[in-house]
Amino acid sequence: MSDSPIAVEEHGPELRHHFETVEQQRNAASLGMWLFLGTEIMFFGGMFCAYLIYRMNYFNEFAAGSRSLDVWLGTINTMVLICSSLTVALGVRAAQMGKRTLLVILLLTTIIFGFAFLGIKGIEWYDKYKEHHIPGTSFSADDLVRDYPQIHIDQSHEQLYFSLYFAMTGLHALHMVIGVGIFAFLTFHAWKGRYTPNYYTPVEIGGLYWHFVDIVWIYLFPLLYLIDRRPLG
Amino acid sequence: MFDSFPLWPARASTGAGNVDALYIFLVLIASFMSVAIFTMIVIFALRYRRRRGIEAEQIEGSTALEITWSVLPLGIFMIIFAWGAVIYFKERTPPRGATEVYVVAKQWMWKLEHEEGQREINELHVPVGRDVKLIMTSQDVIHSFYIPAFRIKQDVLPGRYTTLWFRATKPGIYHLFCAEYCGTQHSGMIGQIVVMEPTQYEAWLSGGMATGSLASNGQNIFQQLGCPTCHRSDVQGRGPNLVGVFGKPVLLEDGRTVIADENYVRESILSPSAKVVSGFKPIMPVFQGLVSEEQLNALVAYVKSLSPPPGAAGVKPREPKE
Amino acid sequence: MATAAITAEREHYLNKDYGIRSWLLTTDHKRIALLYLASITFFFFIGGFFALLIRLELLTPAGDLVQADTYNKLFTMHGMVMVFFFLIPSIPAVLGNFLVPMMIGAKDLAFPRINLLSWYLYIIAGIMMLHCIVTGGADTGWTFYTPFSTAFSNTKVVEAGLAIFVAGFSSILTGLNFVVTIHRMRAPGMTWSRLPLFIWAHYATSIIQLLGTPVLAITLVLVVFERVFHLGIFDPTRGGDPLLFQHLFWFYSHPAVYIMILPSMGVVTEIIPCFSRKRIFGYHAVALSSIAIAVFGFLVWAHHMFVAGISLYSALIFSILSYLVAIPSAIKVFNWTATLYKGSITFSTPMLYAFGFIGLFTMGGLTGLFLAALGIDVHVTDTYFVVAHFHYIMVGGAVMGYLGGMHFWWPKISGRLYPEWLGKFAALIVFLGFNLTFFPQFILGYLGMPRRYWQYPPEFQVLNVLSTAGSTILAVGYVLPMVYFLWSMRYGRIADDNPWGAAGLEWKTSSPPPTYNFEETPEVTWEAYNYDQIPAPVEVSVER
Amino acid sequence: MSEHIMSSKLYYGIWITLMILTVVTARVAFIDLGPFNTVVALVIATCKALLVILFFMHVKYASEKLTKMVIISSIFWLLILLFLSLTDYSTRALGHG
Repeated sequence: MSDSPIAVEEHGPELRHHFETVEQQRNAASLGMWLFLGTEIMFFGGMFCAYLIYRMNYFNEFAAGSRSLDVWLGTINTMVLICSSLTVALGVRAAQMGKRTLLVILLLTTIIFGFAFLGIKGIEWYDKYKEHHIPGTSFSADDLVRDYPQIHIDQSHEQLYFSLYFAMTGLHALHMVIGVGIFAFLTFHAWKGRYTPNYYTPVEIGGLYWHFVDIVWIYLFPLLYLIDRRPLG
Repeated sequence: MFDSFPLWPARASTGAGNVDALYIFLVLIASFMSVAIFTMIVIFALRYRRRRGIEAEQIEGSTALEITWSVLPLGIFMIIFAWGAVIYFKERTPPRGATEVYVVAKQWMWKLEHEEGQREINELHVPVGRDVKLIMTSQDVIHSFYIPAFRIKQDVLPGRYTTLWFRATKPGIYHLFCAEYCGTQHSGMIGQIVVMEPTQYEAWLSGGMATGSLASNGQNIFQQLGCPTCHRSDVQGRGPNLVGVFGKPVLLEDGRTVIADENYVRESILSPSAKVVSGFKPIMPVFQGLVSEEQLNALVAYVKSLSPPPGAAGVKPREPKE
Repeated sequence: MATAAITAEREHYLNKDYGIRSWLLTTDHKRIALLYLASITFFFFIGGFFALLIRLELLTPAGDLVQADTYNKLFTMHGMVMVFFFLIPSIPAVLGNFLVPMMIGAKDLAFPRINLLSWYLYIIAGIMMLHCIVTGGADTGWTFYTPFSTAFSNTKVVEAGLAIFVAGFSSILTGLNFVVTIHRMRAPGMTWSRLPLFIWAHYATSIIQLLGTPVLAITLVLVVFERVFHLGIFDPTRGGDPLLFQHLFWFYSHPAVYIMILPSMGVVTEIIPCFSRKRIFGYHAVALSSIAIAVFGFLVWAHHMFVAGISLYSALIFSILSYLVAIPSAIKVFNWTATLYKGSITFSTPMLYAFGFIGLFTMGGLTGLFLAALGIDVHVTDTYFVVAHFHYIMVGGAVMGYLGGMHFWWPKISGRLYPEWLGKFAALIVFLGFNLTFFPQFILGYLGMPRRYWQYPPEFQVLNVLSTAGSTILAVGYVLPMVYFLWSMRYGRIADDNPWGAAGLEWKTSSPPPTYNFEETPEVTWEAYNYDQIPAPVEVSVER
Repeated sequence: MSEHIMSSKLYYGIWITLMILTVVTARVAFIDLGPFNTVVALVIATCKALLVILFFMHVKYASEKLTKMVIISSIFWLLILLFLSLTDYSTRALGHG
């Protein structure tokens, strides 16, 4: 790669040969990540569309399904993600200021928060499994019919709620897993000292991804857990 | 004239002519446009082909032209849109008092049942000059009921009713196709529409082995399932009195209002808690999986028979035109 | 042929490195373009083979050549392979990859490694698709309509869905790379209004790829979830709406048609000014119409569903919006035609393809008006009329443009010229074969022959025979260019840097270009299509 | 452009606001506001998302217009999907088959 015909200026090893300046390279990377997040909005958007339509049609079943989720675990998980977003934002700041140890610590904390989120999510899924709320042949919403006699529930429609619940939280969790992977990569390179105040683009765009996954959850939480928590008349 | 090489199928319903008229209009427009563009290209290509010593003349463009050739086509398009929309609106608005035929599609056959109780498979007998409304549903995947000679087509969906209507104008036998890909024998899911003179049709109707009208079958099923315990026809029981309900707006418990159409009746049988009528408790059991599509059709026909459309009693009065 | 050996070997992207490794690990956009060229050509012939089998089966009314199941798999695999493994990547991933950086004066795409990654994703998807085909294939139609695809088909739907999911990511990454490159990597002086319209077309295409493809991806994921994990989002027995699938599917798959046709329009917009020796008529109108197509293209999807059971009111809205998207397409056709006026026109092979494109695209577009008209759509949707219509757009339009572009830039890509007379001959064959294949299908459709029919009533036979006859001619037309392109790589005449006397930065570098495209970063001081400043090549005029 | 370093105090402030909003949204859901429960939940979620986008993702201080364009157009496209789908679903009950 050293035989680039155009060596316009002196630059560090992090500048890839086809860019003219570090500035151009960083802007390109950041724009690329934002565009990718745009596609992610549409990816989740397909499910939000399904959610919106079924929620309109089957509000009772959605309300009952929502009540069966553990709202406190959901709240705690939202807080866990918000904390992780904070550590990411502080991490980017540490990278900007060249504080290597702090950066590594913050990245590691983020990963721990990520695992905490996934762990709590796992507990919730396991509860659903025990309650036979996983759509399919063994699905049963008898408990919901029993617990919420005031709500008229059609058990087959109830499956739609849980199908969407598992699809949305499942794909969100998959994004979390990928995020944890990305952050493990970042931690490793941060540990190696690759990131300097002049070059921390990977931390920055990895952070953008993490914040986006957080935002998706910020919407999933009220849409799935808080559909109708009003006291039953 | 085009017997050996036809350009369109037989024109055998009141709607077919309208569709063909728009089609011919569009063919003319499309031909005019393509011929105009092709001629221009050919003329320019020949007139301005490269010659020694003659340079091309640089032209920047013209906003006036751009606006002209955006707005003019848009005007024409709006005419086409409006024309097509009118046809579509007619096609999707069944006239009151149409004879009803229930259609159940399954891989890979059409099951049809007349109001009078006649059942047919892959074949539909209809009289000339009478409005026929098809109320269709599918037992499995999506199918599509397509009669080229009538220029009509409607997808048939599992889990709900879709409707289609026509008035045949010419006796004959016409193709019935499944137009939505539905699996292995999709191309075998074909049949015929037999359009008959009204007298022949009456003869055919009385010659069948019908076991009572669809509505009376429905009434039997209604009794067997124990529906009258709650849905009483004299007073309001624990369930709503169904007399005169069909086709009217219904106030629901959650404040919404829906029209009691075929789909509403269907949903109310299969999933009663979905749209509970205001003032009633959701105590009706779910019949999803307990009644077949045919029984469901009979029940819907029965509920409809409790609300006869005004002026539609007895034989349909209109005479065929041709 | 001896000249080739004598020429001193100038270093360029083709001879810089040798060996499989230097290709499979390359990050040079030009080499990746060639990797794509080889792979999409492979899939084109697979899809074409299926098409020929379909046409052969339809030679007779009875289902006699293959079984019904096999036939269903044939048209399914034909559709999936052609749409997702040929048409979508065709011009963007080959010509776009090769030309986008060069046309804007950049050394490479913004993310060369992601570019290579998207080729690998494509190849992984391709292998999954091939595996799916070899182990039995899917029979859902390329449209995957539920509940047939989720609950009734017992073929390899999951494999096909996942293959397309992965291919979708490849497409997204290509689009992402283009948008970033066009925003960030333009050479000094290359302003937005100096960009070649090919770039504008690719920019618009990339927007669709970025914002449409993820919706298809999630839709297919939900179908896979429904088959594998028994989630029931589209399952009518649980209250799910099969039409929801169609809404989500067409939200991508209608704009996907513009992913195929927009780059083709971009190619034609380069060819016509070059061989008319003129600036394009109405630069800004053509540029904006590309963007307008990309935006309006997302507002019309449910015109695929007029008989599917959507509400009457929704159908009216989508019908009127569908006419909106026809306007920018019409603007383009008018501007191309106007560009010819007072030009200095030569009939070289790319120009013949461009003429063919305008003709076939015009017919495809005009028949689109039929389908957007609600009353007619009810009769002709799901018949051969639709089949003919979208083949006029996707094969008559997109593939003609692709071939035109391949001929136009082949000297740049390979540094060689193909035999001009063979090129013209092939263009003619393709045009005639295409019309013979697909024009009869318009009539068939209006007569009422439904699509995806393995056997059909005998009265439709004559037109089907014509169509099948045309398809064999068309096949010859497609094999020919591949043969003489391959031949020319070794034996073709050496091409000048700018054999057509074309405007555009890609013609200002050598043929084939060096690894980083330009010896030094160009500075643009001229408008696009400045044909008044570029002398016409002597050679072309001498030839005829 | 993205070199603007924000103070860590600001980050902590945003973080505390987000935590409070989370508790608020969870609590408010248990109070009967009629049809406004959903509205309140979505407004709070949108506020939280905006805080994250503007501050944690540096859109407010450090980003150029293009980033905002990307965000706005993605959301616009999502609205196209939702809105045009709803033209079908919200009018089906009006009849005409």
